[in-house]
Parts: sequence; structure tokens; C-alpha cells
Amino acid sequence: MQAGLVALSGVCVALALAPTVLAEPLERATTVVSGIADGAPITTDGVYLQLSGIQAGLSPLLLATGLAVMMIAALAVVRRSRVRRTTRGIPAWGCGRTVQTARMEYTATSFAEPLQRVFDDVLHPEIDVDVDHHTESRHYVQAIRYRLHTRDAFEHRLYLPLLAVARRWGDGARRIQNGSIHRYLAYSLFTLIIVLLVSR
Amino acid sequence: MSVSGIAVALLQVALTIAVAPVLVGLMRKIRARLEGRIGPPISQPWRDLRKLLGKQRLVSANTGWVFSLAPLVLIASAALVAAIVPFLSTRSALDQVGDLFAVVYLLLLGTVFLSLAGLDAGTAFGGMGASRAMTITAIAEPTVLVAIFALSVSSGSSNLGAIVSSTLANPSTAASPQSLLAFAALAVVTIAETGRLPVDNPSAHLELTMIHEAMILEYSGPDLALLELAAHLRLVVFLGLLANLFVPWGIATTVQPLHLLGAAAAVLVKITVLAAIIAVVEVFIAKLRLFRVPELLAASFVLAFLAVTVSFFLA
Amino acid sequence: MTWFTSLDRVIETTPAGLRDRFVELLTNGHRLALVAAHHDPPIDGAVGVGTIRVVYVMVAGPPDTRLELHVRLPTDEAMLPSLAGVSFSAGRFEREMQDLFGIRLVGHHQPGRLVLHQHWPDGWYPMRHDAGPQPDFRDETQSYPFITVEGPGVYEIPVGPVHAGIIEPGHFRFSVVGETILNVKARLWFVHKGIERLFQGRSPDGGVELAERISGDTAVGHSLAYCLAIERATGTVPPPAAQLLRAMLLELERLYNHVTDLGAMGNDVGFGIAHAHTMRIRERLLRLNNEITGHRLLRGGVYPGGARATWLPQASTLAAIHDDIHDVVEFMMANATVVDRFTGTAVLSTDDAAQIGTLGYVARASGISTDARREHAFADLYQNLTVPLLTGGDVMSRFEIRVAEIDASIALLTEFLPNAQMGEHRTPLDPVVGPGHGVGLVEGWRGTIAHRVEIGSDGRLTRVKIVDPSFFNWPALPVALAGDTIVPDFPLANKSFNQSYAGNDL
Amino acid sequence: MRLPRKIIRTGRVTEPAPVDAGPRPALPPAADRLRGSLQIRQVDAGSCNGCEAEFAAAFGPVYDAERFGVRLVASPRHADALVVTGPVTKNMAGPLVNTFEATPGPKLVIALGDCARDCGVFAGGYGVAGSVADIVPVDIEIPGCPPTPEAIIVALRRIVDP
Repeated sequence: MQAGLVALSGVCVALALAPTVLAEPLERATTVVSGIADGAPITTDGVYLQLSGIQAGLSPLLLATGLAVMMIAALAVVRRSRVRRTTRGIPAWGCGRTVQTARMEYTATSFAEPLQRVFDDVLHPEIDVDVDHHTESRHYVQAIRYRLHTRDAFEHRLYLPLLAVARRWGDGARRIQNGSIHRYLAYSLFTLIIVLLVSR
Repeated sequence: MSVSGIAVALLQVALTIAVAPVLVGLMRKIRARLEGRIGPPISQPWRDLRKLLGKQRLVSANTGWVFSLAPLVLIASAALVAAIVPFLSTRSALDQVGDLFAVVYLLLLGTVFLSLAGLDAGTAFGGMGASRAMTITAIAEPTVLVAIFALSVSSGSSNLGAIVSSTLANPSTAASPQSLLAFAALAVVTIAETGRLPVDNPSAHLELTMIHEAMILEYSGPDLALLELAAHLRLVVFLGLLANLFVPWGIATTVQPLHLLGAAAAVLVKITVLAAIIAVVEVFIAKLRLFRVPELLAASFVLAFLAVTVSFFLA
Repeated sequence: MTWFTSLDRVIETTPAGLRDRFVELLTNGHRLALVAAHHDPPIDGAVGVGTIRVVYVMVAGPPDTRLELHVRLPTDEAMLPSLAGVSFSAGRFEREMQDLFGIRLVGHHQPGRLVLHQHWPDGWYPMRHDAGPQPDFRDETQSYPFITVEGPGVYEIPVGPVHAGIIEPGHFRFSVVGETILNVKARLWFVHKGIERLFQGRSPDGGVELAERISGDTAVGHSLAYCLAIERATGTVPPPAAQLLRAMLLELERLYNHVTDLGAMGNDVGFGIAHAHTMRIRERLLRLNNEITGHRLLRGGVYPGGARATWLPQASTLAAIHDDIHDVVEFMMANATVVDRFTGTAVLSTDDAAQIGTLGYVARASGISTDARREHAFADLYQNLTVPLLTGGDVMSRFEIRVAEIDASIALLTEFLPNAQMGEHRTPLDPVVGPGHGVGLVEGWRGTIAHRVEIGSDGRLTRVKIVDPSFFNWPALPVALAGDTIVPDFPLANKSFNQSYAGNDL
Repeated sequence: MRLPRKIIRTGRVTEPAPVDAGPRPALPPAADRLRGSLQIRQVDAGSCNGCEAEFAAAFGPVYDAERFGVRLVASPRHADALVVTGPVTKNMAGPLVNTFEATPGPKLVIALGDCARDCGVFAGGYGVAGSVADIVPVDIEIPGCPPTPEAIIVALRRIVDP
């Protein structure tokens, strides 16, 4: 699985650095599809990219080079000043405690939670927090369970209704074509009459 | 790409690095004065950086290469943007290297790496900061794109040099509705992305409320110096971008040293005024509840969207 | 025993009869103020390990009513039927006694350790008189058994004991999904020094310096509660001038602490200018304190049998401070963001506040009217006292109740000023004959402080039990957060409670 | 507009720096590198919170420790000095050591208040592990119960502005 990810990200990086490679094939494709062929939308000399419609240019290769140069410069400054100071490995800062468990690591669900909250009108997450406590006092908690279920908005609002419509169509179609030769002959007859009436 | 153009670009980087910490010092000074305090000297951030460079570098266990790389990426991206953005002259060598979109995404690259670094140490605070930063960025991004689009439409280009030249040629566009709306939208995004009030509080130190600082809690010594400097740089770059995109007057259209000197003075004045306004306003406002921040950003998106609409009608 | 202590009626009961007597008193409108265990050595050189004596102090008022339930348990078989089911705070006192005296609890729902952390040795009870040398501590990696919240993506944020601000040490464990708090547990007692034991063997006068340092910001509250307890135990009646000075010092303490909190709450929502102004006003008050008692935190003003002041403020000074504070409150409340952040945050319902047994401004902001100045007035001074009451239970209510209490304090101080006299006012303690005990109840700035002292036949302290209102109020914080508070609102919520760690941990 | 009026009427609150009259003790070598910039992490290791009150006052507007380049920071990773208060309790000894370890060198440990120096009135408590110097190496001591903000400012200035 990782090999696939690495390959894909490699392609992304390569394209980001040299998008000019794809510029020409894309151009031909758009010409074919749109039928518009009034000059190339992108011109390139290998390093710079220029849009022809408006004045806009870019050079990903030079940007990447610039970034690398700046990083090396920053590293040089840091390295020079670190001559007398060694790097020391140390446990992550835990507010004075030493024990860090896996439960204290940030989770993907949590990472997405703020965005989910922001768009809760769209996503409609269903959240349940069950708290078990002693019968005598609710302040003695025994267990807490959290459940989160987010229904896919696209699935529920678009795909499922579309599927339902398609199914209704299908059901209707099934009633129309039930395998009877007589009925098909009747359809043909009616169609013929309609065609004749229209073409008259 | 001319030699003089490269010289201008390098000059911009050097100037930004020299000015950024002082500007932050000035903002702290203004806040202190309004609070009735004397406050640290304006050069204090420089002193802090110098000391940090001489300190031990601690590397937290369980961190990987992202932890070491992030400060470099953050400072390099900010410095590169400082080279591209027309602070001094419209004839910067790098103008054709990156347009406004490229600049915004370079800054975003820094944000992303900082968030990754926050996650890398595997601590709760780092992850929390990263999640908050990404939430804010995710909502701020559309605003940036739409606002840039509005500017590009009215000037016929997404290249910074061209936008600035266009405004210089037609001064009335600076006061046009689309320009003002786009300015307002980008200003809100600037506040959010540089971690100022009311989005993040640069002067409070409470683990559970921090956004920017939560991600850099694990850093020390030279790494921290880079991160702090990068944060200062990003502030100056954002402010410089705002200043010269919307009020470009004073910028040189040549690369003559005398013109550049004048341009440097002009851009410094503009940035200082903007920074002072932010510092003063920050005293009067409080930090928004975390889930009110998206509302603020949504408002900025509406402004940006209006800017685009208006620019099409007035084009 | 003196006539004075006879006010505190003592009811001897058995472990079996305890629960019924306790419930009867609760339903009669009494409140549990304090539970103290004692390990009495064998009398007159008899052989054996002595007995464990547990004292429950039940109070009601006005009129000031105090009752003590005494239960005796054999030391080697110290089994105590738990009252946790009928009183939440009793359950916490019981766990404290379990840790420090080795009393086994029968029928407690959560009988885990409370005071002693997990790395303290088993079977060593530091408050027993024959505790002996401390055995070796265990590895500190032993962790408190926090409740694990089940569910996908739930993670824990451990905060403390070393915090990012100037905050006392405590550990908070948040079970969180993203920014939503599902559960919080506060693990305290990081600054447990063993103060109660340090009192033992001191003279009544010698205990004052410790009482003043139970919680540094409550020097008057605690030293006054201690002195009142000593005076009850010894039958000493301080001169009225001393009582008046004490009442003034108590209000001055409330004033500087409440003012600090107002700005600190502003600071926690990023409104630093409010903090700057309240810190300025606070400094003015601390300097006033220094003039009055010779100490910025009001130490040295209260001692057994009396009080002293070397200077008294002008009424005009108090009025100026009052106006200054109201300027700050006004500009804070004019800020829409501040109001938004305060309103509806960390709501503590009246029901929860009552069940947990909260005290002080936390209770009064949640609709529970409690004030020891009215219920257990130590002198005839509080006819004109106003006890503000709000029912919101949120951060805003806790902010507003402080503002109202500041006004009430300044009103009291202004009322007291004309009759106040500088200098020393003292009734010397009676040379103590025979043992005695007494309870002191004081409305400190955080709420009702309770001290119970026992003095031996040699005039030395044999036991001092201290209860800071924070001991009652700490469990209310997680309950208030459990609603729909988000993680970044925690510092604000915590500051609005502002409980003492030192006073709780002892 | 109430706040602008309040700001103007209040004016400058900060008082002139307190005079350093006492004899200057020798500073540890690490202090040389912290001239002009000192970032502090405060650790309450068992204090009664009296020292915290005065330490906070030193950073308030009246004393304004920040004007000398002293700042409070959130993480020991960012700190140059630990200001430790209180007798070190048995429960705080471990966290204190961990905090010390988490601070990058060159670093200073400042024992603030009498309890931090010799346990003060809490000496002999069964929960007390010892003074700060018993747990981590102490470089500078600030006496007082609690030390006044003036004393704190004077001690901090000796480091940043020797």
C-alpha cells in the first residue's frame, strides 16, 4: 500500500516541479475537446510558464530552487551557531510528568472534529455520550462511552435520492416490459401509428 | 533574470529579516504603553533571537525528520516570499517566478509544515494546535483565492508586479469597491494566518488555548529562533503584501539605488502604520471563542466574493 | 472544659448508628462543615495502639448552630461505614482519612486514594501518632487510575502539574474528541506538605505562622478561623475592637483577591488591558495592606485573643478604589467578545452545586445562598451585610457575583471605619487547664473556612483540622465543564472558580 | 468609548526601577549568556501561593519586569531560567527534575522565597522532600516570605543587566 502512495506522491512532486511536461499534451487535448484553436493557452520555455489569455507567469522549478537555497542558508546559520552546543535527545514535554501513553496521542477523529463542528449544519453528526453512574449519587461516575456517527451527506442527499429515482424508473420499466409478445406487438403498433401521425 | 533584479530580491529579503523582529518589538511596545507599562525595548526580539541561537538544541524522543525540517521550511518559504513580493521595485527578478497564487501557497506550505511538526512529537498540545491551525487555514483559503481572483480580474494579471503597476497607472482603482472589499477580506485572513487577536493571542501562555505556540512547544534553541523569526517574517510579508497591493505608491519602477532607498522608506512607513494599527486595535479587543472564528472567516469570504462580483460588473 | 465549648454540642454515636444520625441532621438543615479523624494514644500509659476517633462537624445558621458527631473505632480494626451515598463531600473526607489514618471504608463507591499519590507506600499512615519512619516510595510511573472514556478517536490531554502560566500545580486529565470535552478529572494534592501534622505540639500562638501560610492568598481567612477555634477551645473572648479589626482585614483580603480575579478572567479571554488595570489596583491594595498590618498579604494582623493594625485607610481612598474597579468592570462589560466568552460558559447548575456542597462565590453564583458572616458571625457586626445571589451558574455569574461582593466589602469597610481603632487589641489567652476543643468558621474570600483544634492538657495543640472551601468546590469544576465546554474555554472556566491548590492539598 | 478615556487618564503606571543597594553576589557562568534576554518558566513545587502572588506582581504594570527583557514562557523548552517556589514536596520532586531536564542549557535555577531556600515553616512536614537545592542545583536565591516585587526585580536585573 505504501509503495502506491509513494509512487503517486512522486508523480505529484515531479509534476509540481516540471508541469511544462504536460502542458503541450493538455493543450492538444483541450483544443480537440473545445474545438477552440486560437493560439496556445500556455507558452513555456522549459523554465517559465506563461498564460496567454492574461498576463500571468510562474516558474515552479525556480521556486523550488529558491526554497532549497533559502533552507540551506538557514541551516548554515543554525549550524554555525551550534558549534559549542550539542543536540540532546529528551522525552517529549509532558508538563512535568514522564509517562506518555498512546492514549495521549492526537487522533484523526480529533483532528477533523473542529471542521466537523464548523460544518455540522451540513454533516449532521450524531453524537452520543453515555455516562454510567452509581444509583445513589450521579457524581460517582463508573464509565463513559462516546459514539460518533456521521452520515455521508452526499450519499444521503444526492446518491440515495438519485438511486431511488432510478429504481422507480426501473420499476415502471419492468411493468411495461413483462415479456409478453402480444404486448410488445401492441407497443410497436402504437409507435407506428404515432410516427405516421407525426410525419404526416 | 537580470543581476540587478536578483540584487533587488536579495535586498528585500535582507531588509525584511532586519525589520521583522523590530516591528514585532514595536507592536509589543505599543501594547505595553497602552497598558500603562514601559515594556521591553523595541530591539528585544532581536536580543531573544541572538540568545536562542546560542542555546542547546533539544530534540524530543519519537520525533522524525519533519521536526527538524519544519523550521527550515517555514523560514525559507517566508524568506522566498519576501524576495518575490514587490516591496521595493516592480522590477524584482522573481516577479515572473511566482505570481500571487504561488506566494499564497508558499506561505501555506509553511503553515502545513508547522502543523506537521506539531503532530510529529505525538503530544496532545501539538496535535491540538495543528488541528486548530488547519481548521482556520481550511476556511481562510477560499477567501484568499477569491480575493486574489478579484484583484486579477480588475488588473488583468495575477502577477504581483503587474497588479502593482496597474494600480500605479490607474490610481482610482485603489479606491474602487472591489479593491476595498478585497483588502478587507485579505486583512481578516492576515490576522488569522499570523495568529493575532481576535483569532490567536500572541501574548498569552495557556496550553489549552494556544494555536501557534502549541505547535512550537517542543522546540528549543536555534530551532526556536528560526520559528520565531519565521513568524515575525510572515507578519511583515503579509503586511507588506497588503500595503503594496492596495497602496503601492512609493514603490520604485526602476532598480536605481536612490529610487530603491525611497521605496524602502515608503514600504517601511506603510508596514509600520499597519502594524501599529493592529497593535492598538488588539488592546481593545478580546479573543473570540474558538468556534466564532469560522464565522469571522466566513464574513471575510463574503467580502471577497462581493469583490469578485463587483469586479465583473465594473470590468 | 469552659462554658464556650459547650456551645458545640457533642453527640457520641456508634459506627452502626452513624448514618441515621447523620441523615437526620442533614434533613434538619445542617451542613457537613468538617470531618476530622484523630488517633488517640492509649490513656495513662496503658498498653495498646490507642483508638481512632472520627469527628463530624455539622453546622446550620442563623442562628449559629454547631453539632459534633463522634465515632470511636479500634485502631487495628478501623472500619467506618461510608456516608458517600448520602453526602458527596463526606465521601471525600472519608477517602482523606483512609489515606492518612488507615481507616477502612465500608460501602464507598470510589474508595481509591485521594490525598496520597500512587507512589506513596502502602500501609503507612502519616497522621497516626505511631506512624514511624517513612518507607521507600514506589516508582513515580505509577499513575492514578483515570476513567477511560470508551469510543473511537477519544484521546487524553494531560495538563500539569507544571503549567504554562503562574499557576499552582495540579494535574488535569481531559478525555476529549477534538475540542469537545467528554470528561475531566482533576488530580490534586501535588503540594501536600503535611501541614496538619506540623501544627501538632505547637503552642496556640505558635500555630499562627502556619495558619497564615495554609493558602498564601487567604492569610486572614485561615488565621482568623484558627484563632476563633483556639478561642473557643480556651474560652477566650477577644475585645470588640479586635473583632472589628478582624472583620476589616477579612474584607480587605476579599477585596484584593476578587479584584485580581476580575482582570485574570479578562486575561484568559485575551483582554490583557483589563488584567493590567486590575493588577494596578491590586498593587494599590497590597500597599494599603502593608501599611495596615506591615505585610502585603495581611499577615500578622490576627492572632489568638486579638488583632492589630498600625494604620487605617481613609473612606475617600476606599471610594476611589471602588470607582476605579467599576471603571474596569464597565469597560470589560462594554466589550461584546468578553461578554460572549463569559456568558453560558461552564454552567454549574443549582442542583449540582447543592449536591457537591459548594461554598462561597461558586455557590452564590449558582443560586445557593451561603455566607458564614451571616450564618456563623464571629461578632455582632454584620447587620447590614448584603449577600448577593445569582442563579446563572456560568462564568458571567461568577464574574458578576465578585463585582457585587466587592461592593458589599467596600460598604462594610466604610461602615466599620468610624469605629475602628488602630493599635493592638488583645485578651491574653487563659492559661489552659485541661484539654479543650473548638471550631472556627470564617467566610474567607473563597467561601467558608473551617478549622477544628484540639488542645492537650499541657496547652499544646494535639490536632488541627483545616478545611479550605476549595476542598468542597474542586469537584464542581469538572461537573461544570461536562456540559458542552470546549477545550480552549477551560482556562477561563478554571479561573472563574479560582480554587486554592495549597489550601486543598495542605 | 470608556476604555480610551481610562487609558489616557491612567497614563503610565510603571514606577522607576528599584535601586539595587545590596552587595552583588557572584553570578554563575551561565548568566553571561543570558544578558539582555531572560525567559522564565515558573515552577510551584509546594508553595503556599504567597510567592506566586508577588512573582505575578513583579510582572504587573507597576513593576513591569518585562521592560528589562525578562519574559514568562509557556514551555521549559523555551526557558532560560526556572523560578522555583516553595519547599519541594514529595509529589513535586519528580516533576521539578523533569522540568529541569526539559530546559535547554545554558540555564539557571532561581529559588524564590524562604521555603525554596530552606523549607521555611514547612521544614519537617512528612510531605516535604527538601529545599529546592536538595532536588536540583540552585544558582540564585531570593530571600523573603514572600520576597517583595522589588526584591524579585532587583534579583532578575542582576542577571539581564549586570
